Amino acid sequence: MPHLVIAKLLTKSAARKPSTRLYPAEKRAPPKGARGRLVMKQIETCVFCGVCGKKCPTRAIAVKRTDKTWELDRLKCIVCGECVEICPKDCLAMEGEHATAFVAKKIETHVQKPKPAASDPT
Amino acid sequence: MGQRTIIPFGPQHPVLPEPIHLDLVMEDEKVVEAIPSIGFIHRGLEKMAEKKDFQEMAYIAERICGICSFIHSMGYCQAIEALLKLEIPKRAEYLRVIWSEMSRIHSHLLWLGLTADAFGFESLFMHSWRVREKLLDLIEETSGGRVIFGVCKVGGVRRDVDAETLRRALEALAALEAEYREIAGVFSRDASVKRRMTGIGVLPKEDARALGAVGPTLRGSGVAWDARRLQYAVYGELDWAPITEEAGDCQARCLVRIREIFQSFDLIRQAAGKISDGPVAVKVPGNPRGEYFARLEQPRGEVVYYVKGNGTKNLQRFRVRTPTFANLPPLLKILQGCELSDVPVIVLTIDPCISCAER
Amino acid sequence: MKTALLGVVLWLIAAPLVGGLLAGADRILSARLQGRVGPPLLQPFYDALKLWDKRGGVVNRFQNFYMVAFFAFVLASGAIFFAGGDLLLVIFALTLAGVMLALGAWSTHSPYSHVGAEREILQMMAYEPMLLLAAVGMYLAGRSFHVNALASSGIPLVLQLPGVFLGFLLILTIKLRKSPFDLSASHHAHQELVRGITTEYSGRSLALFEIAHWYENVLLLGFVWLFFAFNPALGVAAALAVYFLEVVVDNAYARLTWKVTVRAAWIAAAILGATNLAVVKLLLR
Amino acid sequence: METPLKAQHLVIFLLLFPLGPALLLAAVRGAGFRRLLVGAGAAATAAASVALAAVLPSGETLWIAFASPFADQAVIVGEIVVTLFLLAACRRIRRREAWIPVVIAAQGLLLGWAEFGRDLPPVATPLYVDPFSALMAAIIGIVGGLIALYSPGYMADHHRRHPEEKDRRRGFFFLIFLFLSAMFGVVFANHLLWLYFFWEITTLCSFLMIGYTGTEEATRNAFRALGMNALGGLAFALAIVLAGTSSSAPTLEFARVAAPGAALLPAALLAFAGLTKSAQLPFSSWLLGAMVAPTPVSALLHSSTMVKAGVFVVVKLAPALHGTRTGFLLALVGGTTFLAAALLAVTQSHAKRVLAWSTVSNLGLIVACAGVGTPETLWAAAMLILFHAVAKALLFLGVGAIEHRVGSRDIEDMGGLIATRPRLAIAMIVGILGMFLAPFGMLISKWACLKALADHNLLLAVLLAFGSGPTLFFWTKWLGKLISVPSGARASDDVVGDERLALSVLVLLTAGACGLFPLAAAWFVDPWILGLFGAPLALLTRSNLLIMAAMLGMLVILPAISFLQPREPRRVPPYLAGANAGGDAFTGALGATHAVSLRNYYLADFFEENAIVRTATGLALLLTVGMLALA
Amino acid sequence: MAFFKKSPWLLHYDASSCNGCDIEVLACLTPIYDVERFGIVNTGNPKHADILLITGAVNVQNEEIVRNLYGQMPDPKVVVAAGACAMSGGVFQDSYNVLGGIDKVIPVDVYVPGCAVRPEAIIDGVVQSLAILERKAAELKRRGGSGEPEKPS
Ligand code: SF4
Ligand code: SF4
Ligand code: SF4
Ligand code: SF4
Ligand code: SF4
Ligand code: SF4
Ligand code: SF4
Repeated sequence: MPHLVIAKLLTKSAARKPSTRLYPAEKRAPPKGARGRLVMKQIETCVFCGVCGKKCPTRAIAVKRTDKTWELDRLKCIVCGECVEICPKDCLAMEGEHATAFVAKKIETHVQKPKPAASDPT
Repeated sequence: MGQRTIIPFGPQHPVLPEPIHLDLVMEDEKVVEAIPSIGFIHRGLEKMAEKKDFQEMAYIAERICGICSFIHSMGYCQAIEALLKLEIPKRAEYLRVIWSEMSRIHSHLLWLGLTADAFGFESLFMHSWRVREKLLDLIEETSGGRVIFGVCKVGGVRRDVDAETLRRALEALAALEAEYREIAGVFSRDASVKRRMTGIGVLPKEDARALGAVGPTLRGSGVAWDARRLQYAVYGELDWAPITEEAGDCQARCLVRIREIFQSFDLIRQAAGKISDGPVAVKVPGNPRGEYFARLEQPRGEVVYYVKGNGTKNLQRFRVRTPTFANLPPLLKILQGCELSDVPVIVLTIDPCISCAER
Repeated sequence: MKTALLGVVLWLIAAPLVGGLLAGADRILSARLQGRVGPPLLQPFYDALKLWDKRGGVVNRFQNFYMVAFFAFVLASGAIFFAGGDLLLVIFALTLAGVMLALGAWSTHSPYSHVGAEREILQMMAYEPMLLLAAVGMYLAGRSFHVNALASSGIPLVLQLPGVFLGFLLILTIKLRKSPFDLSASHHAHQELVRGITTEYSGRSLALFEIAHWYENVLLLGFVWLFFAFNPALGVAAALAVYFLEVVVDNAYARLTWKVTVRAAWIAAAILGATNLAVVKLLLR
Repeated sequence: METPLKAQHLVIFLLLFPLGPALLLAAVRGAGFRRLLVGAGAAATAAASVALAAVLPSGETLWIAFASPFADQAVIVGEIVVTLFLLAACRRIRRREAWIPVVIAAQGLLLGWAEFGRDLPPVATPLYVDPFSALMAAIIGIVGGLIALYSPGYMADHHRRHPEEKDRRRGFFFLIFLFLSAMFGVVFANHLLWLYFFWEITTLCSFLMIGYTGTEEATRNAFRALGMNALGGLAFALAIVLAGTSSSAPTLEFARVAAPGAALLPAALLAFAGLTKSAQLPFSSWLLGAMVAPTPVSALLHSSTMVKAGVFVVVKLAPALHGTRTGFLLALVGGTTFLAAALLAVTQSHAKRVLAWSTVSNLGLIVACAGVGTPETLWAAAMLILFHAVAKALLFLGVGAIEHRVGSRDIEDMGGLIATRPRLAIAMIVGILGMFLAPFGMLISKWACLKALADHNLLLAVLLAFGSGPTLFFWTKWLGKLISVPSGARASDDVVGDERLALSVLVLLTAGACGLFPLAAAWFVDPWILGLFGAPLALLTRSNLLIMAAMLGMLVILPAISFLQPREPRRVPPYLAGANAGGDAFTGALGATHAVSLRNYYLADFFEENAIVRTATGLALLLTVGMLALA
Repeated sequence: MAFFKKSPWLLHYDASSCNGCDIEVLACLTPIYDVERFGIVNTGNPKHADILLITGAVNVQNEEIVRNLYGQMPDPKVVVAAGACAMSGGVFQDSYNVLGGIDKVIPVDVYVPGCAVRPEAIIDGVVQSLAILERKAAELKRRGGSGEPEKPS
């Protein structure tokens, strides 16, 4: 029976540069369309309809129309992108970069600045 | 006669990627009895279907398991689509088949690595996974996720793969296949590997049938059954036949998977050659009503999804009969009388995935 | 006497440094063979120093004693060796050390340690004959059981004892805890035994185990050197070459079962070892 | 030939004195008086044997003329009585074993012819003592005495546990002391007829003791022992016929004065007798069967002394066998036995069977040494006899004591003994360490052996190398069992009374023998070798002694250091794959809670008992036949 | 004393995950990510580990096991929860059999988001945990070498 069948592969590997990606020293750009992390791209255009929150399979998003806040609990988000697809105002985006680890739990809150009183009396 | 040795094998055990417990009753190193205990990954998924929107449920179905994740979502969607009498676009069907087969390759490569590790061949594990990473890159490029693809939805798929990406993927696959060939050679020819697998954990053909084995476990015992023969999606339009081995031992199960990887490469090429242009999804009309069984071939064997809808957006019942679940009785049979050092190898050759077995 | 003392002091101080560096080199080479970068060269030292600072726990009061004893006897056996002492005593002291290690695992009454201990002594049973025959072979070829006499005899032991040398390489794989014979405590995590013999050790006693293992490796390479001692520089080169050969072998084999291990080692002793001895005895004397 | 009065008297005292307690013990019933008598008898015997060792002029052999004219007649009458007794005992024999009385009768006839039918010159000095004999006598006196001391308590307990058995303790103690007397006879006899007489008495004692409990199994095993020993006896008788001619008296001297090779046949026959008595393959089975006897009997007859009579005689023959092909084959019988018995010991979990196989194995090593017969190997043989006697007696008595506390002789039931019965466990540990580990006793001898064999008999060196692996295996796993501590193990009833005394002294002796063996070597063995070969032997160089002492010292100091640790380390439960359920229990399959349960390895399907027994017995039989044929 | 940072040994436990995160943890060990670069070894034995890396939501049956494993690790030690499930129960948070994130059972030091969590993210998480490990080691040192036995919870 043949022994050391793997020897060729081993020597080749030893002779070549290791295939390791040296993260975090070298970062690789994620491919287009990769689902890395959900971000609130533009809170300004959000209309606080709450569909994103309703469609989110893990209820990671809480939308408060009254305070004009949009909150994301990243602990819950499964990066599915459902909310991004559903948002009628295209406020949300899925970035290729992954979200980094964190030590303290917190809710990411985005508040819409009160719009300059567009006095349109209709 | 004094006592016997009982080894608590798991739930936390380095050779078990997932928690499961076996009481291994041993004499010297011979396992005279293996008594399992499960439930460490039971997440009550099927019950959740009663509370979740059936479309949202596709995400949860995908997370029945993160290894055959794609096929789980695909099976679930097929079942719902059947209830809805929904014809999905051809292009979507082809993409589903391509992703299915990618999923199979990644799963089998993963398995090869873990098996190598189970018999202490660390470098072989490393190289199997090194090659697998290249496939994961392709998966990420085409679907957006590495292991949770997140592309299947009721009515089709969530994203298209443009022609350019597909072409590059095919090229990359060809290179990958060449690298894989080397690894396959080690598994099928190396003397020490053979020593750890030939004649170990023999499951005779009759037992394989009688105990309800599925997938490579069944085919490794010489039974030519593969659920893809049911011709779901576009498998009917592709040229292939189930792969079998006769010996029924660990080596046979391993060889089945080794050859299936080559077959999957081929299926992807065939599908990419035949794929037609068009939309990748259709609109979902209404809510599901009625019952349906969808049967698909996962890397580990045949999986069955049972869905029952009552016309609301929540399913009334969702059941999954997973391959590992079906392969457990044969496993317990072949564990009896083996050596302790063969336990991990034998356990791995049914490619156990507790995650879907327990849901 | 003075050189003996020097040998002992050198052994005590330099061996762990050399052993640790070798272990580091082993890990890097293994990684490269696997297409990885691997840890820094000094990683084994970092590991040991870290373990030293951990708050280890014990299952019972006695277990640490056995580990200390293991450590001490490894040191003792090397001391005899590098003082130029009697090879058989070196082997006996090393055996004593191995027994202590196994007993430590036994004392914890823990399933994985227990299996590790049983396998450890299975391994010892496997390699003991070949080890003793190697000593006897050196005696036949070199006319002495004493390391200093053998080393200074100028006799190319390896040329007279090629079979013994090969047999020794085989059991060296067992002793170095390398695949295909790493049964009782593998440095890879994915083993059916968890950590086998060291499962219940943590903190300092685990550090002791690691350091003792470095010492042991240097001692074993000392044996290899002895085969080539007629040319000391060649001996060092040969020892290093053998070590790296073992690393490659470690990466090129599946782990075999205890039955295969015992059989292989005994057959090697019976065929390679004993035949070589007979030839030496008949032809050279 | 001048004989210092004292040593001569001591020899005769040792020969005759034990008969006193023997007869008294046969008469008394009272337990208290019996204990007293046994104690006094044992003490006196031991003291006399020590005194003998002390007064014997260093390195000399004393030839002792026995003045009484009745002595020879008494021996002849004794022989006739023993033979008739044995024949009478054979009444109850089964058909298949009908050959046994035939052999015994043949022995008797041969002897009768030798004594009456031929004209042998008288033996001037029927007794003698040399340093080796003195060492052996000291072993018998001290170890035998201790075992005797241990017995009353053990036997009382034994009968409490087995009320169904007939109480034959009077006979038992009679036999113990009779046996001691006979052993001294074997050690001191120069006259072959005398030697034969004592030899037969030990056979008789062994036969009766094995059958002590009177069960069917015991009776069967007793006859098996008798049969094999009778074969040896027949060979012995033949040897006497051949050794004694009209010109030379039948004494053991033939072995040392004759030119090597000249007296080969009688020597080979005597060696054959020795092989049967010391249960070498192919005759080992009787010793295993003998384990049905009460434990003190196993300790005294079947490990530390009687079986040593066999190897003792073989060692004495070494000069005649040295360098001959017969000697070579004899050594191989020993080597084969050493290896095969060690393998067999691995497969046993019954403590007494392990001890029995290890005894056979060690005796094999001694026979091998004797067969080679160089100064170094004889040195090793003598040291082996010493270490083995002390450590094995300790182990047997320890197992007996454990049996009465734990209720089992299975090694698997001795788990955690170090926590539950620390004193007993320490006794066992010392015994086991003495049996196989550096720098202790047996290992020194092995070390010496290996060195000698490398020069003189490579094949044996290889056998020795192979045998040491399994030896290590079975002792270590036993040790491991003793020290494996289940959580929550509490100390409970430990040793008491006479048992404790005997065990403690044996522990000290074993430890002493291990620590002070150079003294034993210097006092007894080196002078003896010097006397035999006319050249000194310097095996124990100072540097090696230093190393051994250092190792021993480490073993003593290390525990001290590690128990002096300033703080108690944190306690954690054992690793149970996360399924811990308190202490060392875990939640197993189907939710059941198990305590950790561990069994040692016995490799029964690797070292197949039957196959090994068959092969080794066949091989040994061939070798034995060859040994006789070549003589 | 900076050696904790240089030699973090980890124990991975799957407290009821979908395998997605687990295989990514394994992928970290393999050539492309090769965390051995940082001295990380996957020990498989709590008694040798410094970092407990948990994936998956804790289900009822795993509660005790997670506690056992954590309790058997020698101090200093840190816990990293990897993946949405381990952080909060993720997609399974509504199930009757799932308790939720790991911090329902044992204290968690670092949270690593993702579903499945990417190998790069795991590396980030482990690197963050090392600072905490060092801090705990220093703390332990300051409390005196007594290392008073911490009760296995
Ligand atoms: S975007 Fe649609 S759902 Fe949201 S507030 Fe406007 S109309 Fe309502
Ligand atoms: S990406 Fe998915 S899980 Fe995350 S917030 Fe959006 S919908 Fe919810
Ligand atoms: S769906 Fe878009 S617009 Fe509506 S609340 Fe969410 S982010 Fe705002
Ligand atoms: S898997 Fe079992 S426990 Fe879970 S929901 Fe289904 S039947 Fe119930
Ligand atoms: S639970 Fe389902 S798969 Fe299991 S036995 Fe019942 S019907 Fe069959
Ligand atoms: S079979 Fe295994 S890999 Fe496939 S879905 Fe089930 S658990 Fe996952
Ligand atoms: S976080 Fe996602 S990928 Fe990870 S275990 Fe949970 S469901 Fe699976």
